[in-house]
Amino acid sequence: MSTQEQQPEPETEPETEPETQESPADPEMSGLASPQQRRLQRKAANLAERERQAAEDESNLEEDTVHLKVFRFDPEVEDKQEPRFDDFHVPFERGMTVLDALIYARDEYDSSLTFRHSCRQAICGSDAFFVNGSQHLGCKTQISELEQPVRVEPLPHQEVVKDLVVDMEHFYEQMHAVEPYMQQEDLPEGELEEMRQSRENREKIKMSTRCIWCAACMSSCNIAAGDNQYLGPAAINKAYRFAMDEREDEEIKEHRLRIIEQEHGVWRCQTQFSCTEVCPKDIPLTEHIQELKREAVKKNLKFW
Amino acid sequence: MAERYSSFTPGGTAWLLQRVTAVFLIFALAFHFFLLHFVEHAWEIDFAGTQARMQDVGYFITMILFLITATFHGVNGVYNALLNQGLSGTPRKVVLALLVLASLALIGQGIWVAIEMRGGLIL
Amino acid sequence: MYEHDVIVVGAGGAGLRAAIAAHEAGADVAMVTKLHPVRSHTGAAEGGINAALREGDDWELHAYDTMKGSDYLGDAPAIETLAKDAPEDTITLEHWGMPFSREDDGTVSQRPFGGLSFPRTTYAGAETGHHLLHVLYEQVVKRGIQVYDEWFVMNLAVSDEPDPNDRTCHGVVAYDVQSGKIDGFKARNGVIIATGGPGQAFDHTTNAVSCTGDGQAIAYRAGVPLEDMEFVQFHPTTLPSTGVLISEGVRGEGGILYNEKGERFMFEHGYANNDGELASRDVVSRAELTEVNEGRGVEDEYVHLDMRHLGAERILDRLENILHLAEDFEGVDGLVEPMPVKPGQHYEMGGIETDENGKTCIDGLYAAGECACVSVHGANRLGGNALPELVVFGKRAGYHAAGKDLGEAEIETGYTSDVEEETDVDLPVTPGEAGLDPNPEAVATDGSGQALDAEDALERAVETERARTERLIEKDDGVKHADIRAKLQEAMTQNVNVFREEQGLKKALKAIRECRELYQDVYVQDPSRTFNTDLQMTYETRNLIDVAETITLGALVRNEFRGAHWRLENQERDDENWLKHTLISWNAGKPSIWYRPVILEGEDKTYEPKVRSY
Amino acid sequence: MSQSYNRGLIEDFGRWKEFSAGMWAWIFHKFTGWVLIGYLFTHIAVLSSALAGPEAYTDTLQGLEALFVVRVLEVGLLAVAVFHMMNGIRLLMVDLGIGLDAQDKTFYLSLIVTGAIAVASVPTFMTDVGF
Ligand SMILES: Cc1cc2nc3c(=O)[nH]c(=O)nc-3n(C[C@H](O)[C@H](O)[C@H](O)COP(=O)(O)OP(=O)(O)OC[C@H]3O[C@@H](n4cnc5c(N)ncnc54)[C@H](O)[C@@H]3O)c2cc1C
Ligand code: HEM
Ligand code: SF4
Ligand code: F3S
Ligand code: FES
Repeated sequence: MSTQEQQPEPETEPETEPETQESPADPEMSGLASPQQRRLQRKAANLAERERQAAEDESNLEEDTVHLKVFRFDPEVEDKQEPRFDDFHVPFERGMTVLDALIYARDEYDSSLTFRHSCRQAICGSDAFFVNGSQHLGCKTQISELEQPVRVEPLPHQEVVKDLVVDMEHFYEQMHAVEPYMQQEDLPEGELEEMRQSRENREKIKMSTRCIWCAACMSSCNIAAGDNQYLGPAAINKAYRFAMDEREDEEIKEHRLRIIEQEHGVWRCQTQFSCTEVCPKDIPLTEHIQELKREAVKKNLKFW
Repeated sequence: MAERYSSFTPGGTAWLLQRVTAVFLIFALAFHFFLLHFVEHAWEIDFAGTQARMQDVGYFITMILFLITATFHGVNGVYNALLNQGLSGTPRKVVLALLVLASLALIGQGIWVAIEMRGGLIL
Repeated sequence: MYEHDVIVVGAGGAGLRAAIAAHEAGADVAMVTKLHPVRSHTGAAEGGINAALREGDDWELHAYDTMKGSDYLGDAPAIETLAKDAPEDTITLEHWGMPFSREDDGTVSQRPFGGLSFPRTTYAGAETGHHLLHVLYEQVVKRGIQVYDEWFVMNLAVSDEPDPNDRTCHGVVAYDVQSGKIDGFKARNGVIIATGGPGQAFDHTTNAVSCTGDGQAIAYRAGVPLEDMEFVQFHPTTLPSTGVLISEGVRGEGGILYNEKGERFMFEHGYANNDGELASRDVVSRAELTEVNEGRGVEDEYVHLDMRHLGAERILDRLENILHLAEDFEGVDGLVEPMPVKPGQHYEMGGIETDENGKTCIDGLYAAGECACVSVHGANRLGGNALPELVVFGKRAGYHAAGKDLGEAEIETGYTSDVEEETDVDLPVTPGEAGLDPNPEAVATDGSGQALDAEDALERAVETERARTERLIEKDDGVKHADIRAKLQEAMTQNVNVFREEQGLKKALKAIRECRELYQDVYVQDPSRTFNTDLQMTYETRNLIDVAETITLGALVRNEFRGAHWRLENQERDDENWLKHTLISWNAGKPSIWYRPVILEGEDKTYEPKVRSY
Repeated sequence: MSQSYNRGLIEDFGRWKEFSAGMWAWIFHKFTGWVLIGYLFTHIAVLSSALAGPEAYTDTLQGLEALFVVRVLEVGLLAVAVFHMMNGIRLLMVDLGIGLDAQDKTFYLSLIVTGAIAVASVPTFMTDVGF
């Protein structure tokens, strides 16, 4: 816990061209199988790194502060109308996340720094940001895993309302477009009878039900950026969650497939895997999209 | 919301054909390259050699099919890429028409050339 | 101005369920919520939802367990309603598609939980709340219920009769966070408050940053009493830097608690010689804090929870989620090092006083969920009993507000002259006053003492809020809300924590008073109208001050040890004097404390207070 | 919202260093696909010299083959075709849901195979070319 003097005061700096910024280590390039495995490995590396750092220099003040570069924009405040990056130097504490650092910067230096956040435990999905060039949940990203300065920007491909806050309306519309609710009308007799579902089937849909609507996937998808009407990985995953649930009848599934195989549906996906890479809940999005493509083809072949 | 998306468009057909043609192209392209660059050598190709190969019905048909599938695959790929970039409305119809015309022209020209190489339409 | 039959404030489990019910009963419903519904803190619940579904179990057992767990401070009619309605409401969730964990025959799974005599905690993995929240939101989407999301409710529009029992609620005033617009929402039938808990009154909590007790504060200032606020549950295993919850499952699987010296203190220092780490939540929390207070804590702050001896395989199999939490939020790898843990605020048992139909003493004003106190949890909530509370009482409130007949309520609400009134404890400062602003009340008045009609009441409430906001934004210099909040949280965490003693509680009251005074000079630094979270948090801080005060007042007057409430001065449960609820009324800024006896007579049996031992 | 700020595509290609394997694969596949269809049109055009008679055809082809650039371009074409084919196979596997977890590895594999075949083909392609 560091208690030394901080050097506060955000200095303002014109927005730098993205081309000129330093590239952080690219964890995606490590070539490990699943995000889970990758995380475990990163974790091991980081532990070693932390220990080395701690041993190396306990007293160095520089080491103990985090340098944040935060995107600022406010349509109403004169000197923020032109987007810019502000620098904050926040004292580092063990276990500090990007969100912790932002909260510190806001509460201590600049109350007008604006971002969404709530649960601080990766479940509310409000704080997906663009951190050092890729989508992360602020509360789930350890500062110690990032290269400094830590650049925090709002999610790409969404309109910026203010600072790190983006307009989520379009994302919600896409989520709603896949009729995201159980449509089974034919319920078992008896007041306290549940619908039956096999363990295997629950297992099959389990990952897809973990989505927290953070929109990181949508923001990372290049296709969604080009085609605004593309349903996007999260909505398709939502459709998958129901289409694969055996509690709904076959006709309902067909209806669901018709929704996702429309023009701006699954066929748009070019299997870029960016969505799968960034999903904080490790949902195998590309796999789900691909499975739906095959289901749709199968359904169409039946008609031929 | 939902109703905006409810019109049924069998986008799956084009997608599936793109894959099917790809599978065929794997073999056709490999065969083509292998034959004309490694077995025969490109710099030794002359009309006589081409004609000899084209006389073979199987080869002739394979090449025509190769041409058609490659054209479909390539043009459909280009069209899709443009759609993904948000091409829509009238421009989209225009582009589609142009691409179809270009493909037909390419296939027509290709078949004509092939027949010519073969030395006429004698089977 | 917007107008609907029923306005639901808050879109967590309770709010969503209420909206669906009101819609089913034919009302035109709208939800006004400061977060998009799926961001609500219900999503964080892990363990499960209690319901007597199976052969061998029945609602009476559930009611009995709950009553015992409440340390006999729950009201029997409320507890029995919960136990009776929970099975059907849980199955309804299943029918709506909730992905519950399953048995081999395809029926929903249930697991044992602390304090339950039958494994009746129905669960969906370790993320039951997440699924519950999303399933309810899906139903709201299906029904096309209007949701005003990112609208912060600032106040209620309540008429101005001198006796709160005569008042009527006409709607709410809310602030559109995106655009900065302040507007009124008129409710023809009723307003349902479902704003969740006030965990942010403490600086170390499992609750979200948005859990600021807004609903409790605005209802309180409108004249509704807050009930049993002193009962705050602290969870023994939360991560020190963030307060993220490490599930009881770790100890269930065999995780061990160590102090700095490496002693297994639960046994070695004799806190729980039988159950050790698996003693109940309050016992373990107290043990941990004692260790830290006596200088045996790690870094003087926390203790270690070690699960390494379980072996990587077993941990990965059953506690994988915990590894992610410890890694992501504390930067600790549970496979190679022990995890730091300390007690953290977890749940507020008390809240807005309501009856079994969710109704408060003000006409047209309802409350449900964690912000309400029916009371089912009494002095201590059993794990897995909050989620059924959300759906059971959320639904009832929704129905009732929409005009459906649910029968006469057995629980009384509101101050009546025949209840016991007493405040013989001497308070170090006068609570309440040192007004936070010139117009401290939520009730709308034109000064004549006459009731206003709905439109006028709303209009006036909107004007008041606009003026207040204007003042806050225009003010150029002063105190930042963050500093006040930090001071408040520190005082609460220091003094109104797991251990409570008279001196500390009085210190806290003084600190709260200082916060009130500081708040008179509060200002909003951010001049923008667009997404001004500075302004929103300034409002929230004010709500926290009022709610924190009620918690502290309740804790100060209740000189006994019951459930989650421990007092140095009297470490016994005192059924003779204290089988009663603490109620605090705002009284236009002059809080008064009064009591109402607990109802122990159930439908066909009376619950006899017994010693609570497990 | 009218007053919100659209950052356009600033993050697209400016961020190329942060692109992940799947993204690169997509870009390369696109690029190679376009080159191939472009080549197909050219190719048919060149072959059309057959319509002008056998000599024209032989002369055109051999004339082109005599050029050093054409040989270099041919190696490039081979590389492009091989990559498109290898990655195409990878994509077909992805479509079938096979080996999704290894999608980045298979992309690197496609690159390596492409490189190897292109290099190995140089001697054959460069035989007998005048400078
Ligand atoms: C980590 C954790 C684990 C838990 N595990 C369990 C468990 O296993 N089983 C169990 O039964 N219980 C559990 N609980 C308790 C239970 O989850 C909560 O008590 C319950 O979810 C509260 O739900 P709610 O609907 O009352 O409030 P919330 O879900 O908190 O929702 C509050 C809503 O009100 C809105 N709101 C708040 N203020 C305003 C305002 N001023 N204006 C407009 N809108 C506003 C918010 O936007 C939000 O939508 C757990 C709690 C926590 C923190
Ligand atoms: C060797 C065998 C080939 C295979 C296995 C193959 C495979 C594929 C696949 C699977 C796609 C679809 C990518 C997607 O939609 O996600 C594709 C796209 C494409 N292919 Fe091929 N292909 C082959 C040969 C060719 C040939 C010979 C041409 C040129 C005529 C060609 C041109 C294209 C084009 C233009 C695209 C679209 C690229 C884009 O997305 O912009 N392909 N190929
Ligand atoms: S799928 Fe993953 S990345 Fe996308 S919104 Fe859901 S949780 Fe976020
Ligand atoms: S990033 Fe986009 S292209 Fe498909 S695999 Fe994911 S949706
Ligand atoms: S704060 Fe809730 S997901 Fe990060």
